[in-house]
Amino acid sequence: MTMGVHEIEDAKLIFNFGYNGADSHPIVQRRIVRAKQKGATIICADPRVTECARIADVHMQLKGGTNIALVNAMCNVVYNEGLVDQKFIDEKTVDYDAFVEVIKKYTPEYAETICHVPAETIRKAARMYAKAPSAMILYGMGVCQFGQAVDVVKALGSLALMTGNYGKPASGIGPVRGQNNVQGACDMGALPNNYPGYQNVTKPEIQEKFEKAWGVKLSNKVGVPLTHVPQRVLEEKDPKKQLHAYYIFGEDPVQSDPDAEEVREALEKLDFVVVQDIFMNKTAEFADVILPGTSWNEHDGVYSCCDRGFQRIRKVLEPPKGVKLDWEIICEISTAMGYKMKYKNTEEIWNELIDLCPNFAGATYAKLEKYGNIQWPCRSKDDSDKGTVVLHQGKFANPDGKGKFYTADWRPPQELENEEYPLSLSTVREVGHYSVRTMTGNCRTLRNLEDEPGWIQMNPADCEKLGIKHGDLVKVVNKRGWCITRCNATERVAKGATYMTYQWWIGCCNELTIGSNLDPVSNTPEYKYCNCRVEKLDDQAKAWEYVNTEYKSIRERMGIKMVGKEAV
Amino acid sequence: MTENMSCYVLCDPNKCTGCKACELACFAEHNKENNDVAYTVGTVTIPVTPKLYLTKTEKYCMPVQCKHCEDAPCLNACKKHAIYRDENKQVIVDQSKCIGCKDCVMACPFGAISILPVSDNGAVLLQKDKECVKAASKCDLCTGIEGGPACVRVCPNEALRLVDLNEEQLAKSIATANSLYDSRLS
Amino acid sequence: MMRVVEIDKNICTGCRECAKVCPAYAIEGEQGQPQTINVDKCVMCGQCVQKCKSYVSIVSHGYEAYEKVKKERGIPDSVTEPLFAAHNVTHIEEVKKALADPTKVVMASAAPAVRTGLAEEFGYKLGTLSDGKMAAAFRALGFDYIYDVNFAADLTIMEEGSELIERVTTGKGKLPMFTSCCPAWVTFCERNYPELTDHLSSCKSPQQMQGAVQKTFGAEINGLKKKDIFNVSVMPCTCKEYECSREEMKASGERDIDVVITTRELAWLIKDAGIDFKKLKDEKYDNPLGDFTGAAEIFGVTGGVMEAALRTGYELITKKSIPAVEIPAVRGGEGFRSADIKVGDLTLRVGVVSGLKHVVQVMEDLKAGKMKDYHFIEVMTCPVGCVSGGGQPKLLMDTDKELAYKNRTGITYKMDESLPQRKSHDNPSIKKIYKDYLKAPLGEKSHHLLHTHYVKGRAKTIND
Amino acid sequence: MRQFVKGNPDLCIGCRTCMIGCVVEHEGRRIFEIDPDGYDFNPKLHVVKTAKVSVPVQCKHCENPACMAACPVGCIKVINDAVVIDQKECIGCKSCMQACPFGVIDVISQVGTSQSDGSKRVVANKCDLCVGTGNGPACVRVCPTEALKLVSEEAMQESVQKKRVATAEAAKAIADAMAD
Repeated sequence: MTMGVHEIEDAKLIFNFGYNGADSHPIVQRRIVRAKQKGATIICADPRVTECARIADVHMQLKGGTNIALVNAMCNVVYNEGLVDQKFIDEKTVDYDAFVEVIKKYTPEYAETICHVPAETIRKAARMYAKAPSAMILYGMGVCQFGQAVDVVKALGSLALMTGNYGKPASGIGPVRGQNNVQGACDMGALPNNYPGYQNVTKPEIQEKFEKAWGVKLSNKVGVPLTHVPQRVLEEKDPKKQLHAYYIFGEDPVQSDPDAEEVREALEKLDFVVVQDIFMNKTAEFADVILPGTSWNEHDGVYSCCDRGFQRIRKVLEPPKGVKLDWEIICEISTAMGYKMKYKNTEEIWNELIDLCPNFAGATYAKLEKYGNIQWPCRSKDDSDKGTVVLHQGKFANPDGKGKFYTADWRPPQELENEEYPLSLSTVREVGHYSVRTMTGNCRTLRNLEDEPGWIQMNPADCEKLGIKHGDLVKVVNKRGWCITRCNATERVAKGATYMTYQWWIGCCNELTIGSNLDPVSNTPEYKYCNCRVEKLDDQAKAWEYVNTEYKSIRERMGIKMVGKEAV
Repeated sequence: MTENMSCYVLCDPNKCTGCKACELACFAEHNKENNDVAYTVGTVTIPVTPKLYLTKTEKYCMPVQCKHCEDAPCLNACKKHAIYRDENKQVIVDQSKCIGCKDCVMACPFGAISILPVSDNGAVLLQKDKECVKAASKCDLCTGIEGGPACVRVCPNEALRLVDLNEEQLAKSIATANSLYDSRLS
Repeated sequence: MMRVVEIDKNICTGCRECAKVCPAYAIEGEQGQPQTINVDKCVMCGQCVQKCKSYVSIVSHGYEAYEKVKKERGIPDSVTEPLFAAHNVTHIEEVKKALADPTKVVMASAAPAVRTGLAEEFGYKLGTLSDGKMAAAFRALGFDYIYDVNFAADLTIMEEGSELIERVTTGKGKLPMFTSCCPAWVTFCERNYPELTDHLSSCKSPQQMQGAVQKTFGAEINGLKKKDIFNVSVMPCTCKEYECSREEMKASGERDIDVVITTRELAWLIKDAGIDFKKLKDEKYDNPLGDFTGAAEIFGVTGGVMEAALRTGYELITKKSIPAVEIPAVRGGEGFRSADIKVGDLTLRVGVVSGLKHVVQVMEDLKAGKMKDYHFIEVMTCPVGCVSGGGQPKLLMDTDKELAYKNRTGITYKMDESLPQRKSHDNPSIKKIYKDYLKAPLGEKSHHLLHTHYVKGRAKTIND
Repeated sequence: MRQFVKGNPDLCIGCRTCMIGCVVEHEGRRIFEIDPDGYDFNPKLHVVKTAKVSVPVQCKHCENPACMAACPVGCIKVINDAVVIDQKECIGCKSCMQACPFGVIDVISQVGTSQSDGSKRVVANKCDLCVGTGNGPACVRVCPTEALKLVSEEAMQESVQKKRVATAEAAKAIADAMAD
């Protein structure tokens, strides 16, 4: 994020694109609501009537998988109506002309044929955005989880560039990232191509720095992205390149990765699987070794917020007997494998990290303690460096200091609706359950709110056509797989589109999603678009029996104690 | 031409002194039949429950009462259908159906409704638990009462006026037409 | 200081409608702010009490406020009617206490106008006569003697008529002579025209005459000690409570009238005792101090005292029967009217003032020497006399006022017509009291019991 | 006038924290400690989502409650000025549910109870304004967006009074315009 999350409240205009804060991050949505209460204009682009769409001044209910056409059209309006910040473009950006060449084609009328958003609505939104004294773009997985994702991010960035919406308060562009501390994982270097602090593994001077610090030889090769794992297990013929062991830490790829069948196959085939987690989950069922970890309130550490803000977390509960802290486990494994890794506490680890990462260098424990939250870059240990709320002030963080325009032509999603599978399926979030259900499915009150087998959101007209009612169990199927879930008939979704959340064991939509259409840059799969068919289940009682039996059997397999009504 | 519109009583705060004669008269007129309220104060056996509410600001005052909105938010908000529009387009509360849910009070942008005790036969009606029955109380333009709105009749300063916009609009438009005619030569 | 009429600051909306009806310009305050009564100006007529519509409201004051105000004002729990910012101080509890006290002999006497309004408080039509029901109500309430101020009204005519004749025929005393039965007027005159108080008749008001007679003659004929007698007077008037408390009003040695309540408070008393007024059968007043003539009854309306005085005066002067008992020339409504009445060889020029505001011009003219032809002037503070008094039933809607005044006045004259005697000197009990006790009008006993003097410039406070 | 909790759809984000807050308040902390299925999860308010609104709906605490009038056993009572169902006395007849025009009464089965035939007791359930807890309505306290407000009689009157003053001001403007 180029801004701070707290700045959302002060925004004059929020352009919320493919981001459903109310379900993903209620605490961020609260800021959006407050901004609205304080008079902010809200533009929302989302195929569903989300909570944000509901309070938006303009809601562009676009068809799924057409993001870039819509963004290009907005840029087109801004360009054609002379709403650009020419001074900003001239002084602070590059590649404007090439960008304009692409967007010229995307008149609102043309975009309407792709996005199904009325041309006038696009114009209205574009004018509002461009004319606002300052405007902030927030986007979420509705942008990122497509085969064409990074292009859209760049296009949104270009929209902000052409209107000069960078480097000032409550402006810029903000990916409101999916999971808590996903930013921290990236900051820490849990990426195939980076050391901590976004320092590339292929750069010799970086390699040298880390070799010196750690006293070992390091590889200059980029690692395997998570989403390439099944392919590298199942399809790689070269045994040297083939993956044989898999250490999975706080993830449940069987549940969360697309095309679950393929993931399961890969896990079966792997020689050795280690899972480190706090509760049993579907991936752990394939593990050769399970290492019980500690949960968020059983250890100390630092989390990074999506706005680059470091925050300390502190232990409030003693972990159960025999459970080791995550960093202790890593140290012990490392030591056993021949590299003596030893730390006294998390502060020691943190100090090593910030000393190796110039952008984090100033964020000491002492300062985190003092200020509560420090947004990187924070380069000086001096008390006066409290971090950076707004990025790209004065000049851009690129080597030439310029903002780079870029957009691309629209590419449709890989798998479209057809006669056999006439509906589109997109994965979404629901409030209360987080990502996979490893944590929230074990929280009793949240399980009381929502439990297996989940829901498929459908337009009432589609339900009527299929003869299904709200609450009925239905079978959702496509060529990759199927699952059983409940029908949620709601006006909030458009005809022809369906939506499911991906944490449910029974109503598991990742049985259907596509694993093969990854964004070429981010390697993120196209979770937001595949086709499907919804089938009516005539024998509801039998379907319920299936759901209950299946649920019981999974829980039994995972060793979850059966009590109360389920024990009967 | 606009729809046939409902009438309402409007006060001129420049004339109103805030004496509450309107409130008292409103109460008296509406409680003659069911609560034996006669001419004098001594015949009143129940709390005074008016259907218009004297409101004072720092500089002036006036009774606030129902505008008999054409798209009445109170009527739209009432889940019990206790608020209806009569044949004269007046918005009326059927107190016998009201359950006192207060939705109409919240919906009314004018503050023209209060929830007040309901009386019959000279006594406040009680519920099972001895709490008094309460219902939305708002201007009904003295529908069915001889002489029209009591508030208008009793105001000592002639501050209240029954507004019939149908007639006033017509009169205004004719006056406008006449002035256009008069000014055509100049 | 005695409180008679008050405005409750917490309830007053500051509409100043009361100020419009106050004849004494005694109500002070900014528009929109709570008003106060300037006690140095107030004549306690209670017209503000009649006018005030600013009631204790569950909407603006809350549910508890009503009971609280009721308690503060000493109003019985049984009262359910609305309470207003302007109100008169009630003495109903003292009456209840006296009635409950076995050592007290409680005598009731009500003014003529009371019976024209009382029934309205029980749902009757405006101006329904309830003379007999009222007597029955007093009895049901436990009063020991049911007398009537109407008796004293006849007595007033005897004394005041004689005084007039004396002033006119002997030149003793100032002319024109003004009536003195309206205490608000008397107070107003004392305050604002101290140099003219000699024009006031020296007669006490009927209420005070009644009180003095009840505690003297009344004690004598009934074999009672005057200290045991408790006189309750029921009046259409709020100022009467003040009148009875004046220092001069202790002719009997005790306070002649112990407590005054208004017509409205009598209605409270009846309701409080659980008496079903509608079911009461007409009853008679006790003799002899409850006997009266039509002349007494018309005291309740403007011009009534004048008419009654003329009926008796005519016959006392001419020793002949008056040709027409009814004298329409002196009847009428609010304002000042005058008439020349032939009384034998004499032509009496009389004036009638109704509504205290109208007296100012008369008094100014008097000061300027322009009223020399006038012999006798009646002054009533309230709009159409006592039937419109401050203690009468209060109308919920002032649009009914005209009808109420008309009907109460109408029923007064109707009652006069219906009575066997219509001239005060024909009242047998009046004849008896003069024969047995007072001897003669303007005699020594009369002078002591029935006449008073005035305090020039009774100005600064109500209860000095 | 009775107080009640009012949801504001402009602020509500549909997160249902209020529902959990409600259950925790009524069941106590034990729900985190006992057998997950040994307690009732019966929120006394429900978040409703339609195309236009997201907002929790709950009892209005009517002045003349239709539910109370409809209850044949008198188990709906006014306690501390809140309309409360005494679930111990409720016979589960559903009359109140039918009578309520707002759909804010549920009929729920109670864990740990049984009838003579062994089946669980089924009783009416609705918002009781958390009477007796001394903390005020839990839903109001836990809402992250402050979308729920306890509307007190005073607040209600204040709001009505504000509207009345505004109405008076408008009338003044009309009168002034007509006087010109």
